[in-house]
Formats: sequence, structure tokens, C-alpha cells
Amino acid sequence: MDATVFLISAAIVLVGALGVLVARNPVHAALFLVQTLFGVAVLFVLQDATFLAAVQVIVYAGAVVILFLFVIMLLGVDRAEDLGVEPIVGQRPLAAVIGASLLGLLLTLLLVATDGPTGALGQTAPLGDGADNTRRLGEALFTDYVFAVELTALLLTVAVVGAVVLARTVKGALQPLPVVVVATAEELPGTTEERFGVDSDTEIDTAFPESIEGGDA
Amino acid sequence: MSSDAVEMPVVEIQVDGETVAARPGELLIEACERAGTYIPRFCHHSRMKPVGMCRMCLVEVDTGRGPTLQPSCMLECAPGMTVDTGSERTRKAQDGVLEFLLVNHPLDCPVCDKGGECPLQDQTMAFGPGESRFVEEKRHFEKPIPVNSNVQLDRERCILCDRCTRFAGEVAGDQLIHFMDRGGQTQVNTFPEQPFSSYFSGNTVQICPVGALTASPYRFKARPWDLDEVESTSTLDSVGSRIAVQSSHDRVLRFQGVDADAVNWGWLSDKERFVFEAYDHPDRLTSPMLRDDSLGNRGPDGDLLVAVPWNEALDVAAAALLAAPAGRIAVLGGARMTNESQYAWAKLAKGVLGTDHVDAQLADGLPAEVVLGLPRATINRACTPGGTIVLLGPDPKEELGALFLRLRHAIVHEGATLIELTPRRTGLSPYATHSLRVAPGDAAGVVAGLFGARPPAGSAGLSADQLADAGAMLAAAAADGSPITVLLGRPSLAEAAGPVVDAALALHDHLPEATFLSLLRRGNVHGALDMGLAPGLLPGRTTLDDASRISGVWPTLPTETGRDTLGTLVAAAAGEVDVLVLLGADLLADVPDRHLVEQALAGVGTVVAVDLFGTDTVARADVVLPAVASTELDGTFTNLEGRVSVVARKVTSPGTSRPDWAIAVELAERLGTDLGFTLVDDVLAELGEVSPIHVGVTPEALAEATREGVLVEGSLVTHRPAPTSVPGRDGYGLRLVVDRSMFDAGVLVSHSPSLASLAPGTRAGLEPTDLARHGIVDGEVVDLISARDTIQVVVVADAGVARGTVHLRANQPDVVATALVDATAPVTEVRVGRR
Amino acid sequence: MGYFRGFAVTFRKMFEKRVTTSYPADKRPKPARLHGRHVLNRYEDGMEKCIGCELCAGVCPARCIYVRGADNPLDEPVSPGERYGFVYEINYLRCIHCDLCVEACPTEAITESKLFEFSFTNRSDAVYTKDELVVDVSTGQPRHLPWEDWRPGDDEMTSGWMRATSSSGDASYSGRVSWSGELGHGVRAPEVGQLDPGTDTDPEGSVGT
Amino acid sequence: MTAVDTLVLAVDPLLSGDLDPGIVGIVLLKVMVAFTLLLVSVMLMIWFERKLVADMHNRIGPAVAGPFGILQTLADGIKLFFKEDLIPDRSDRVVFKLAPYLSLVPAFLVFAIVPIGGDFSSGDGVVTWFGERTYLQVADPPVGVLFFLALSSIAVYGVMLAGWSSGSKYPLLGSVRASAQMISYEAALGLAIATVFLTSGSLSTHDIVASQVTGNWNVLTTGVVPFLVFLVAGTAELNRPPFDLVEAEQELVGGFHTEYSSLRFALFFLAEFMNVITMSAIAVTLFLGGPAGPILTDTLGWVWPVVWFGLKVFAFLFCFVWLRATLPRLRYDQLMDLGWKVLIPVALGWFLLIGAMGVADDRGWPVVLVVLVGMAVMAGGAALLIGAVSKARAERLADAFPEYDDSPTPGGLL
Repeated sequence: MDATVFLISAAIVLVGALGVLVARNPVHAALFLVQTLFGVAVLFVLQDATFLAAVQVIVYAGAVVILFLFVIMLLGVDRAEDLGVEPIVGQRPLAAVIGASLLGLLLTLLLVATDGPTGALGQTAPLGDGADNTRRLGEALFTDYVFAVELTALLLTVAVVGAVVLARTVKGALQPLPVVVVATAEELPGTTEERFGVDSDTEIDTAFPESIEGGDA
Repeated sequence: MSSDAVEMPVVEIQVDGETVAARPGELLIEACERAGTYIPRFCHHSRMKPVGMCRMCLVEVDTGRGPTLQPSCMLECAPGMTVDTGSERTRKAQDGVLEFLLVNHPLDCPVCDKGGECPLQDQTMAFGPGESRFVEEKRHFEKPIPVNSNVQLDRERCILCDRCTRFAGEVAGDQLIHFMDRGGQTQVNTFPEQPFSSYFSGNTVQICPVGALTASPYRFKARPWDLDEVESTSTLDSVGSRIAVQSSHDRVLRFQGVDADAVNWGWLSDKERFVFEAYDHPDRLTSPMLRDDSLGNRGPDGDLLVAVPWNEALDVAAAALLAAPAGRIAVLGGARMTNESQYAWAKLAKGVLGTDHVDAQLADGLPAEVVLGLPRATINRACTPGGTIVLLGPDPKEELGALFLRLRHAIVHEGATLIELTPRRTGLSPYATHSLRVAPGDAAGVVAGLFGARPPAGSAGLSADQLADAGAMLAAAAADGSPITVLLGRPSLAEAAGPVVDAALALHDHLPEATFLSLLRRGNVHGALDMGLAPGLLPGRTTLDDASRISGVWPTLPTETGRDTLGTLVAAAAGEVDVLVLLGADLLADVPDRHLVEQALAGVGTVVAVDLFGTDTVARADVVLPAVASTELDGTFTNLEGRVSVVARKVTSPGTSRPDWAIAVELAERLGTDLGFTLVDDVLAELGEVSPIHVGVTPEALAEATREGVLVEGSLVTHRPAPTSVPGRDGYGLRLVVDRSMFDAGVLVSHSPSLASLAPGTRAGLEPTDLARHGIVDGEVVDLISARDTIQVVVVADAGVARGTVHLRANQPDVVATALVDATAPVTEVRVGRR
Repeated sequence: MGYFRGFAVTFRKMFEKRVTTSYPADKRPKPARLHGRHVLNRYEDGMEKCIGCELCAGVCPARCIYVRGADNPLDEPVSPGERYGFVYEINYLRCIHCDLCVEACPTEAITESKLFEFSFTNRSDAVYTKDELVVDVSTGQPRHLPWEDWRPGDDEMTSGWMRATSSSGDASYSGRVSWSGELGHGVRAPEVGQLDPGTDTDPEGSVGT
Repeated sequence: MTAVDTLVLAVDPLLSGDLDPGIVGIVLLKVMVAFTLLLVSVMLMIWFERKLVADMHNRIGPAVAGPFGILQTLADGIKLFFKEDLIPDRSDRVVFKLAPYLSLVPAFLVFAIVPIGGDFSSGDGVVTWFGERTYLQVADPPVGVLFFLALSSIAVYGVMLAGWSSGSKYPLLGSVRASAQMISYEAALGLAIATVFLTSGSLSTHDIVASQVTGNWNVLTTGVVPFLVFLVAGTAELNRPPFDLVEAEQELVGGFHTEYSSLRFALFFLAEFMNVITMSAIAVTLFLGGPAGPILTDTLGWVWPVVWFGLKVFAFLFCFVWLRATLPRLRYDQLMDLGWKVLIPVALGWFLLIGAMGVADDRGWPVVLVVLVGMAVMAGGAALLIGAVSKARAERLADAFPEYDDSPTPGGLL
């Protein structure tokens, strides 16, 4: 059963990863990324790391990719890029070199590591049941690795502060809006009669004599 | 008129405490109005003499002897006058006058046609007392009585302002309505058994300040507040009267005259006024038509015209035009179209098709080069006080009603002198100093007689003394420099243009200072001449030899001067015309030679007719394209003086009919040429480019001078055709005079229900001595026999006819007078055969 | 705590009587001056009151009235004057039932009934012609068209509002019948404060001067 | 035993033995019951909301379809089913079709972790059916509440993609608003829930309910404040009034689902109301002891917890409707101010306070002192925050309107 679940989620992960690369529409690419993240979450569950699985979905799918989508939608980059243009000079040769190096590294590892099992530590020392790993993770993070966690938190805070500083407009740059004063009738000078030239006491001559109206026809 | 005011001395008066400058002799009411103070009035009309009937314009005037109430419409401004238009006494006087007027005026405003635009209503609201003390029964008359077939009189509503009666006597000269009875029973009415049969009766409806006179064609059709109006130009005749076109719910319901100082002074003839009915007639063509046999097969042999889509009809027309060589295409008519349409068609015919067989006049006018070559006059010049007018043409009263009123005013009220050289008594004859009867063909001789030559034989009744007297009068006028204007037109359709042209040129030779006002009458015929719809002419009064401005704009140009209408018809009869395009031309009715037209139509290959109605001629066409009427398109119009004014669109055209210029554009496109017009203004812009005289005619200039229009000036070199030799008389023959009357069987009149019945019908008029000589009695039916045909007609004795002539009316519903005429001959001789 | 008072209001409303009714099943009586579908009235002798003066069309803010007058045929007159309403059409897709036409009418020819429940499935049905608007010549009752839901009283006192706002432009004339009784409807008694000015001694009663 | 089996065992006692058809049947039955229950209650909820709002407006509300109009939703559903399904020309067709399901599926799944019954006072929340012992919930994952948070963050996708893929501007604006709102309030929601974790000591919904069984409902043990924060943030998370800026008709037509019609529109509607119900259920589970309540009869004793649970949920549903009938919609800046400047600081502070109390309990420190110190620290922090915020505001206003009178304006938020 493990194998079945693994194969299915691995397929989901791989298809998603390929989709991210291949999709022409950035929104579709982001959606494929979500698919990959889901597959990874399932793999986490398979490894009894339920907390990680949940956090994976909440943080990556629920926040990071959403931010990607925000950027894509609001900045309107939902159209095909011109592949003929190289945004950073030398980017492509560099990518080719690094990609080849990584491939070589992986192949080397595969060849070298055929002797012993990988991930032996996890296999030998179980993390406990699913309900327990949250507690254990918490303990690990806030005891052994508390410094690293706090450092990361600090880093993120610095990033937030930096973003706020960068996004702030220079003081005084804001142009004053025109202030519309809506005066009430009481505030206007003079009485109604004076303003409109109508004497409210005298009757307005309708100039339509009764002799015409009320007469015979 | 207004430019003279600057020179005149000024009288200063005080109006309501402000100093107002008035002209000496100016009426106080007008001086006040000019200064912005409106004095209420009913009887006062600026184009008629003051009478002071209604007393509405009483104001308090102090001329140094203390303030008194005086009628401001009767009072000429005098220095030192002090006027108070708002004083207590003035107001009381106004109250009183209105209360009196309303004593007997019925209060049926909701029913009355005038309600909503009624001066009495308005002024009662503005100046009235507000309450009546009159409780007694009002005066009653029989509710509306027809004073003629188009005007209804409701005497209860009459306030006795004397406007209509004054108009009838003073302006139109038909004093057929007047006041009757006395006291409270005073009423306006016609003489018993005599209807108000005036050509101008509709004007009384327009000037009536109450609803006493109403016009049948408009009666109860709409109310003033739902009328929508534009100012436009009447395209009915070449005077180009300014009119207000009023419509409601997309239907034209009324034409009103607009007071244009240079043209019609607000007056219209009944024909101009009521012809709007024709534009709304259900018989209007609404769809293109092609010939079809009863089995549904399209083709020239079909005996039916069936409605088809525009594409199909235009394709057929274009195919016919493409197949014909340029020399075998002819375009006739176009005188009723706007300048823009005429220009577009001229461009299509001459600039695209390359044919010069183009003529807007249907053999009933004068050669275009002659009309354009003589020095031109304006209406105002012709009507100069104290001027001299020579009438060498048709009766203006019958053909150009609004012009007649202007001429009559100049002669009767402003001391102009009229010398008539006409074959028959005209509407102006009573006012003429010399009314000379000229038989057809004799005009040149009579003109020579004026200047001392022996009068031609045969013009019996003309004494040498009379001629010498008239000639001396002309010479005196020429000597003291007073303006002499020749009104030049075709006096008779049975006489060729040649003799008249010879006479006109003789006048020009003897009186080089005299100017000529063309009496060509049909619609925009002067526009057609200016746009080049005549053989040998190009837009802007230029000839084919002078094509420098146009050669780059038009794709091609004809090389030789083409045939005129008569020539085209003769050629068509001989089978030399493949395609004949008719632009609103009812050849059978309009060309004064019925038999020639019949032969021509039989001999033509394809006839393409662009028209409003399915006339007899259109019924013989192969392709029929429906055009729009002048109330349905925007454009400009050129009147007989060369004055260009605006024709404005008011309503949508029926069916799929299109403006003529748009039809030309579509046809040109199918011929492979883009005329370059998508809007009317495009045409005007190109015209300004190619025509030296139309540079100033821009939409902006027209908008500025909308009422008077823009006068286009410029002439060709005087053209002198070879003199026409008139054959001598034979002892038994009578020379035929065929002229037009205001109401006839023309397509627009016959489609206006109010006008159709007014066509008088045909009587043969003979001079009483001729009648006696032939032994015929008045009222007898005789045969009139010419070389062409024989017609039966009733004979009447008519002292107004020249001796040795017989007079017939053209285009009447009963008799086809033009069947007798041989238009190719200088004159037509007929014999009277007793039955 | 002002924020929470609102909750109390909405909570309390749950237990109050409903102001609306279950409409098609449960209809309320119509107010006396309800503006409904128009009727064109006749005189007692069967003559139409409309004289085709188009004042209603002129005053109509929605431009929904189309009137054309014509010469009254002398041998068989339609209305008592020279002119009569030859065409009279009201487009109920545009009418806003403001009643200005009724006030403008110089002959009380057009009044409004209390019928408002008329719905059509065809646009052309929305344009009522003169034949549909004019009251029956013998009974004086409005014509009942198939899609109209007339209820008792809808066709009574159709002139109520016009009388109330005076028949002749002056409130002191209101309630006085200046023209005629309405065929089939009888003459309506003056409303409160609308007594005949001749007998009305109460200065408060007449609004005009 | 594989890892999956271990996990499954932890979830439900039902699965401790070997799998047999009966067990599979019971699982299927539970899924179906949950599904049907949810659908039916959505139907009733929509009717209930319309009827109740009408009552609060002194109107009648739906009255034609069925007795008291109770079948109105069914009628609407049938109508929507037969309407034309439109897909805008400029839409992204795949995503446009996917979005409604992204909205709907999380709404369904969340309900799976809610215990709707089970006797927690005597037993341990286990009922015995057909001889098998089981929980009255579809699943009880060890990270149950995190599962809820994860799914609610997935639900954002539905809204967001629906608006974007419509290819039309108002839906896009609506979706941006919606997702920004949901993300913002998720933080406050999570912090409020975290206090529950602290007091209950577990992430499993079953355990959380079990920990409240003695009447020590979390609403009290966490000190009410997290409950209120949860309530407000939950309302906002649901895009319900007064936080329904997503479909502010005056500004955005219909918001993210403007271009949707027919069944796809119905799915959004379904998801929305389903979320209302599940959110109420979660609130009941986390703060009000879930199905806990007295068992009044011996026979069919398992029914009583279900009844208590239903009543508690109903109370929440009533409150949601009541909010809608009473409060006007917030302005967008007010919404964001409330979320970021009020709810998150309050929830965070309270979370720390509860944490400190826990630590004090563990270490034997005087609890009262800890609370007082904590309160003081929080007050100081709040003062700093308020000071900073109001200073920034004043400066901004001074820049923009030099003559602006900075006195409190009526209608300004808080």
C-alpha cells in the first residue's frame, strides 16, 4: 500500500514539476506548482510527518503560491514571454553549466551510494505516531535548534521591516487633494429670498387669467 | 438695406429712460424692438403698411406736449420723443385692449390650431388683465368656412387686425377677401360666390395672429409644441425661398416662410407652401426596381418593374454603363437635386464616364452659356426702387411666385418701371408701364423696334409709337444710370430658345449696363449650370477649354462639347444612345415635344431613372433608383441669382431611398472609381477646390449667413450663338404659345392632394379678332392641327393674347399641349380646324 | 455599545407584524387616488370628451402619449367640437403614471383608473390604442382587456385625483363640475375642504385666492 | 505494519481490527451521511437565511415553494440547473471550469473532521454500531485542525482563480479582494485556534472535544477573547456580511462569480453556504465542546450528543444571519485595519498570555502574577502599537490635508 501511494503521489509531483516548466501561461505554471506541493504533502504523510504535510499546504500552497498569483494577476504578466530575449546576460550558458553539474552530482551519488541504504537514520529511529510528531518537532525546534529558529524569525522580521521601508513613499510627496466645502444653507449669506430674488410673501403672478381658464369654450 | 443705415442721419429718442438711435421715418414699434423693447402688436407687420387696427401697441409717448397714449406702429420716430412702454397707463391700455379683444374671441385654445404659437395667447399671458368681466354670450358665426380649397376661416376667432386683407390687396394684389358688415358683426369674408383664389393665400394663414385662418393641409395635424423645425430652402422653383421645415414624428407637416431680406421676405406661393404633402405621398419610390417579365425573368423585355435590392439594381446600371462607349451615354435632368448631388453626378458623368451629353435643362430653358454669359442681376437689384425692369420671359406669377411678390412690391410701392415683352398678358401686366404683346419668333424684332428699327411685320397690335415710347424710357433710364434689369426666360415652350436669346443679346448690345436675372424656373437649375450639368460646362461656370483646376481632381474629361437635351433626344430617336440616365427628369411631361420624347425613349438601349415618383417616364425605365426629397437630405441650393443657401434634412426618407450624390458614389464604385465622397461636406470641400467661384461657399460661411445664403458671383464671356432665322408666317396659321401655370399636372403638384385639384386645365386662348376671323365662337371645341399632331380643345376669347397666336397651357391634366410642338423648329404653327 | 443596539432592533423585528403581504394571494385595498391605467371618458350622450388637443402628450414627461387630431366629421361627430382625437395611444412600457396628462386635460377626457395589474407578453399589447382606452359607449365602463386584472372599484371615481387638484387650474374651483358628469360613474361629491366656493364659508376650505 | 496502517489506526478505533466488508460499509455510510447532511442542511440554511432576514425586515420572505417556502432552494437549484452555461470569450477555459470545484471540495472535506456526536462524558466519544466501535466523524487525523486551516487556504484558490479566469475586470477585482481578505484573516483565525491547542494540548478535533467534556469549554478556558476573534475572523473568512466586500454589488457587480452562470454558479453558492455550516461546526468543536451535553435517555443515547451539536451549530447559524440582517458592509480599508491592526495583535497577545499561563502552571509560578505581568506587557505593547499607528495616520493626514482637523470623525472605524 505504501508503494501504491508513493507511486501515485510521485506521479503527481513529477507531472506538476514538468507542468511548471512547460506551461506557457504563468498562472497555469503556478497551479502546477500547487499540484507538486500537494504531492509532496502526501509524501510527507506517507512518512508519518503529518504536521509537515499540513504546514506544507498551509504555508506553501496557502500563502507562497497565492502571493505568486497575486503578482502575476496584478502585474498582468499572464502572457507568453519572448524567449528570444535573455533578461540577464550569460544566464543561459550559466544555467546549462550548473544543470549539468547537478546532474553529474546526482549520478555520482547514485553510483556511489548503491552500497548502503539512504535515510537510514529515519528508518532506525521512528518519529513516533502521527499524533506525536507535532510535539517532537516542537521540542526539537524550541530546544536544540532554538537559536536557528530565532535567527530565522529575526531574518524574516528584518525582511518585513525592509519591505515596509522600501514601500514607504517619501514624506510630503503626496499631493493634497482638492478640499470640497459643502456649505449648508444656513451658512450661505442672506436669506432665501435675497439669494433667489423671490419674495416669499407676495404671490407669484401666474399670468394665466381665470377668465380664460374658467370661461366657456 | 442694413448697410445703408450707417450713412443715414440718426434720430435719438428716449425709450424707458434709455437713448435709442432710430432712423428717420422708422416706426416707433420697430425702433423699440431693435433696441430690445418688445411692444405687443397684432396688426403690425414689417412687410406691410401700418394701419393701426388693433391698438395693442399703444404706449405712452411724450413729444413735448405731455405724455399721451399713441399707437407705436403708426408713429414715426421724431427727435426728442420720450416713450414709456411700461407705464401704468400703458399697462392699463394693454389690459383694456386685450379684454376687448377677448370679449368675442372664443376660448377654444385646446382645439385651435394656433394654440401654442398664438400671439393673442402669448400676449394675453404676458400683457393681459388676468380676468375678464365679460359674462355675456359671445358672438357666434358659422364655424370654419372655406375661403378657398386650402384656407379655412373661423370668423369667431378673428380680431380684425387687417393683416390678411392687407396682404391680399397690398402684397398679392388679389383683393378677394375684405371686411364686411359693421360694428360687432364686422367680419372678414370673401365676396359671395368668389373664393379667395389667390396663389398666395397660404401667407394669410402664416401671418394671422390668431387661429382665424387655418390651412387645410396642416389642420389638426399637430400642435406647435411637438413640431420640430429646421431652416431650409424651398427647392420647388429657382427663387429658393427660405422656409422653415416643420415636422412631427418624422413627418413633415408644414412649410413656413422665413423672412430673408434678399429673397422671399417671408412670403411663399401656395405651391411652395403646400408641396410638402408630395414628399410624404405613399406613391414615393421606396426601393430600386428592375424590369422583369411576369415569369420572374429579369431583362430589358420585361413588362413589369419589380423591387430589387440596391446591389442588384446598381450592378445592372453599372454593367450597362460599362458596356456603352462614352459617346453613347447621355445624362439628362438633375435640376431638382442639391448642388452636392449635381456635382457628384457631373463628376460621375463627365469625370468618370467621360460623356459630355449632359443637360439639366429639359429643352425648356435657355442655352447655358447664354445664361452664364450675360451680366447677372440679383433680386434686390431688380427690385431697386425707381429701377427699370424689362420682362422678356414667362409670367413670374405663374412660374416664380415669390419673385412675383417682390417685383410687384417694387413696381407698385417703390416706383419701379416695368416694360413687358411677352406673348400674353402676365400677372404683372396691370402694373406695367408698357405691356407689349410679342408673338413667338418676333422678340428680336420687337427689341430692335424699341431702339428705332421698324417693328416686324405680323406683330399686329404693336404700334411703332408704343415701341418708341418704351425705347425712350429705357434710353432715359440708361442715361441717368438707374438700374435696368432684364428678366430673361422662355416665354413659350412652343418657341425655340433662339429668338429669345437673340432678343436678349440685342438688349445687351443696346443697354450694356443692363443686368439679367434668369427666369429659368425649375428647382436648382442654376445650381446645375454652376455644377456643370450642361453640355460644354464644368463646375464653377467654366467651359471644357478651361479645365486647369479640375483636370487633376477628376479622372478624365470629355474632349468635345456634347449634345443638349434636344440633341440627345434626336440622337436617341435615331438609335445613337445606349444608356440614358434620367435624374429626376420626367421627359414626357417636361420636354415640350411629346412625340420626339416617345421616339427617343423607344430608341434608347437602357434607361436608368433616378427619381422620387414612378412618373410616366420612369415607368419606361429599365433601372429605377429611388432618390430622396429635399426635406430628407442635407445640402445646398443655388437660386436664380446664384445665391447658395442651405437645404436641411428634417425627416428620414422612405424605404431604402438614397441621396442622389450617394447613388452617384455607389455607381462610380461599381465602375471602378472612388469619387472620394463619404459625407456631404466632402463634396462641398472638393467643389471649393475645383471651382474658382465657390471658394467662399463653406459650411462655416453658410452657417454664418444661413438666412441670406452666400451669393456666388462670376460670369462666362458673353456667348453669341448664330442668330435664329424664323420662317415667315403663312396666312392661315396661328403661332402656338405654350406656357406654364402655377398648378399643373407636374409630379409634385399632382402628388400634393391640396394642390392637385387646382390645375386649371387647358383652354385655347385666341385674340377676339382672330376668333372672329376664324368664325369660331367662344367656348367651341376645335381641332388644333400642327405638323405633329391634332388635339381637341375648347376655345376661349382672350384679349391678353397677341394677335395671330393661340395660347395653350402646358402639362395640364386634360390636354397634352406639347404633342403639337416641334421643339426642333424655331416656332410651331397650328391651324384651327372646326369640327 | 451603540453597535449592539442594532442587533436588538433586528431581533425585535422578528416578532412584529409583517408589513408586506403575500401579494398574489392576498391583495390589499387600493388607495382612493391610486394612479392606474388610463381611461378615455365620454359624455352622457356617448360623445368622446377627447378633442385631440395633444396637451397630454405635450405635458407627458415620459413621452408615452401619441395623439393626432382630425377634423370632426359633421355628419357623424365623434366629439362635440371641430376637432377630435383621431389617434390616441399610450405606451405603457414608458408611462410612469404621474397623472400630469390628467391634470393637463382641458375636458377631463383622460383620467386614471385604479387598475395597475396588467402585464402583457407582447410589446405591441403595451401600446394601448384609443379603442382600448375609451369607455364603453353604453355602459360607461372601461374596456376589460384579457390580460388585465380588474377588481371591484378599480373603475370607479377615476377622476378623483384630478378633481382634487382642481379641474380648472384654480383650487377654488375644485369639486365643481365644470364639464359634465361621467357616464357610468356618476358625478363625484367634493372631497373634504372642496366645497363649492359659492357656499363654502370656511376660508380654510379653499386654497386659492 | 506499514506507516499508513499506523496512521489509520490512530485515526479511528474502527480500523484497529482487520478490514471486513462491514467496516468498509460503515465508513461508506458515514461518508454518505456527512455528504447528505451537508447538502440538506445547505438547502435548509439558504431557506432559513432568507426567511430569517425577511423576518428581521418585517417581510414575509419565500413563501411559495413548499410549505413556508421551504423548498425554495430546491426550486432555485432546479432553475440554475436548467440555465444556459456561459463561458466568456476571453476566459481561461480550463481554469474557469476548475475554479468552482476548488471552491466546493475543501468545503466538503472540512466537514469530515468534525465530530457530530459520540458520548464523550462516559465513553471516549465512541459509539457502537453493528458491533463495531467508531467515532461519529468521518476521519480524525492527528493534525485535524491544521487540516482545516490547510483546506481553508486551498479554498482561496477557488475564489481567486474564478475571478482571474473570467477575463473580465470586476470579477478580477472581486477575487483580489476576496483572496486578500481571506489570507489576512487566516492569520487571526490561526492565532485564535492556537490558543485552543495550548489549552487542549492536541490538534485532533476528537481530542479537543474530549478535553472539554467536563463543561470546561474552551470558550471559557481560553478567556473568551480568542473565541470572539475566531468569530469575527471566521465571518470574514466566509466573506459574509458585514465582510462581504467580495460581492459588493454596488461596486463589483457580483464579484468573483459575476461571469458564472448555471450549475457552476450554483457550485459557488453551495460552497459558500457549506462553508458557513462547517465554520459553525468547527467553532462549536473548538470552543463549545462539540457534541458534549447531558445524555437524557438510555435508549438511543447516542442521539443526544448529535442533538446538542445540532443546537449549538444552529445558534451559530442564527448569529451569522443576524449579523447579515443588522450590520452594513465595511469599507475595504476598515476591513484591513480591523484584521491587521486589531485582530492579529489581540490574538497574538492573548496567545502569548495563555502560553505564559501554561508555562507558569508547569513551573509552579504564581499564576495571578504571571497574568498581571502579562497583561501589563500586553498593555504596553498595545499602547506602542496604537501610538505608532495613530502617529503614522496623523502624519499622513497632515501631509495630505494641511488644514485637516484631526478630531474623531463619526463613522470612522473604532
